[in-house]
Amino acid sequence: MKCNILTFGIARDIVKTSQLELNLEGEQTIRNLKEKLVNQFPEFEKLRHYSIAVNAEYRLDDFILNEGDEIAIIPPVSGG
Amino acid sequence: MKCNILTFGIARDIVKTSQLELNLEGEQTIRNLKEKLVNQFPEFEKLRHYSIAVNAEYRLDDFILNEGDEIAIIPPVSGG
Amino acid sequence: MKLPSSHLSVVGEKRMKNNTMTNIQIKANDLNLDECMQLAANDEAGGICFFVGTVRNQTKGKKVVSLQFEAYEKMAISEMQKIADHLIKDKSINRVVIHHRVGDLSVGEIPVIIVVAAPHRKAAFEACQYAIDTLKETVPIWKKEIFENGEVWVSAHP
Amino acid sequence: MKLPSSHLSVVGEKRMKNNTMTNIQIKANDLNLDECMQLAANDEAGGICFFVGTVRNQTKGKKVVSLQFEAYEKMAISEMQKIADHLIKDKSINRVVIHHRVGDLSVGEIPVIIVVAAPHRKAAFEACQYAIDTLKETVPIWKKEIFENGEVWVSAHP
Repeated sequence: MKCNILTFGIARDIVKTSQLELNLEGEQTIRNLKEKLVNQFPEFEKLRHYSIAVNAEYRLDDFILNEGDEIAIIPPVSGG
Repeated sequence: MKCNILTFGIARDIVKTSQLELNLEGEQTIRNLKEKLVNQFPEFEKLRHYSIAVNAEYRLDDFILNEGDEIAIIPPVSGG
Repeated sequence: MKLPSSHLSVVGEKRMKNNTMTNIQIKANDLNLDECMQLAANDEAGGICFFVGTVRNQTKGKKVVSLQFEAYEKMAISEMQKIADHLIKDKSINRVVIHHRVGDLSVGEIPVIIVVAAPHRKAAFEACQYAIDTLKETVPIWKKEIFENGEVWVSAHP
Repeated sequence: MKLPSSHLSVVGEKRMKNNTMTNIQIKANDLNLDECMQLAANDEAGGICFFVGTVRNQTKGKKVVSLQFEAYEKMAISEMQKIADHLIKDKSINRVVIHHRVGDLSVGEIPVIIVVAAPHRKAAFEACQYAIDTLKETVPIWKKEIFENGEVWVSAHP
């Protein structure tokens, strides 16, 4: 499954693109995705935290990703 | 001592003038003034409460009035 | 009943302390949000809290036609100034603006605007709430509610 | 560094729920106090509380030149709508307006306006404070502080 992942703020600076492409094989959870991200971009481990949103909703690590989902990396927010 | 007393809100409705004249003899406190007011206008006893301001400051019952003071009857306030 | 004008003569005049940290006004015409914002804004502020009172259309189920506000102007200014000074002195607040209307107000009109600016928002919220709570207890301003079939001085009786 | 425009295309567009009790917007141009007031005002309101964020001139003693705000627009709108809906549902609140800026802001400019209208003021204050506290925790908007000699994504690192 090919994933397009939106990136914002410092996450975009880390991956150096606003739309990251990742290839994931078999059934994938957010936990798997985060492992892949950290392997490829160790800088993510230095963040205070980060979340994954699927179709514009925060989702927990056990959430299963589906083909066509809009996935986004959400680094610590700082609006207001 | 002749006192001019400013009245506002319901106090003005009770005394039917915005500047009440009262004659007070000898040393006078706010307590004396309030007694005179209630004698002359028993309606004041029906109010939730009322205060006397002297020269635009709230003063307690023992406060001694002086010639030339600006005295005001302050019924329950309801600004805002 | 007409309001007496004898001791309301300075309504509408602008009062300001020498310092520019507070701005206290009683006005006979519309209050202005943007004017209050400009008086409160400053480069050290991170959070600005406004309280804006508006005239409600009913009180305990009775339809309100309008409200009449009157002030013991000199003392009202001085009591509002005390509130502002207390906040400036005791809390981490850098601006306090209090503007109060007098005269006849219809439903939806604005009797009061209070603005508190602070480096951090928590202090601004607390101070703004303190200001309106205290204003309603101490500032010599009175309102009469005009109903379709009568009128009453608010809070006068138990 | 330039912000990518790919997923910021709907900035400035107005979003409104079918009901008129909430109004949530992300805007690329100046936020407007009077517009927010008009969206919040209603005849049942007795107290309206505003939170207005402003860009401070310093952070921990370092002089701030400007702030750059960006949003994951679709999700930011949906998270702000959740805040507003929660308030409308759970509390005695009759209007919630949340407008947030994106783009480059200078010192003194306004990143956010939150307005809560309620029949009684205590609920308005509490709800407004809840809204800004929650916005800062959940809404996917990010700001970068631009200093004279560097820049930093706020809150990104421990």
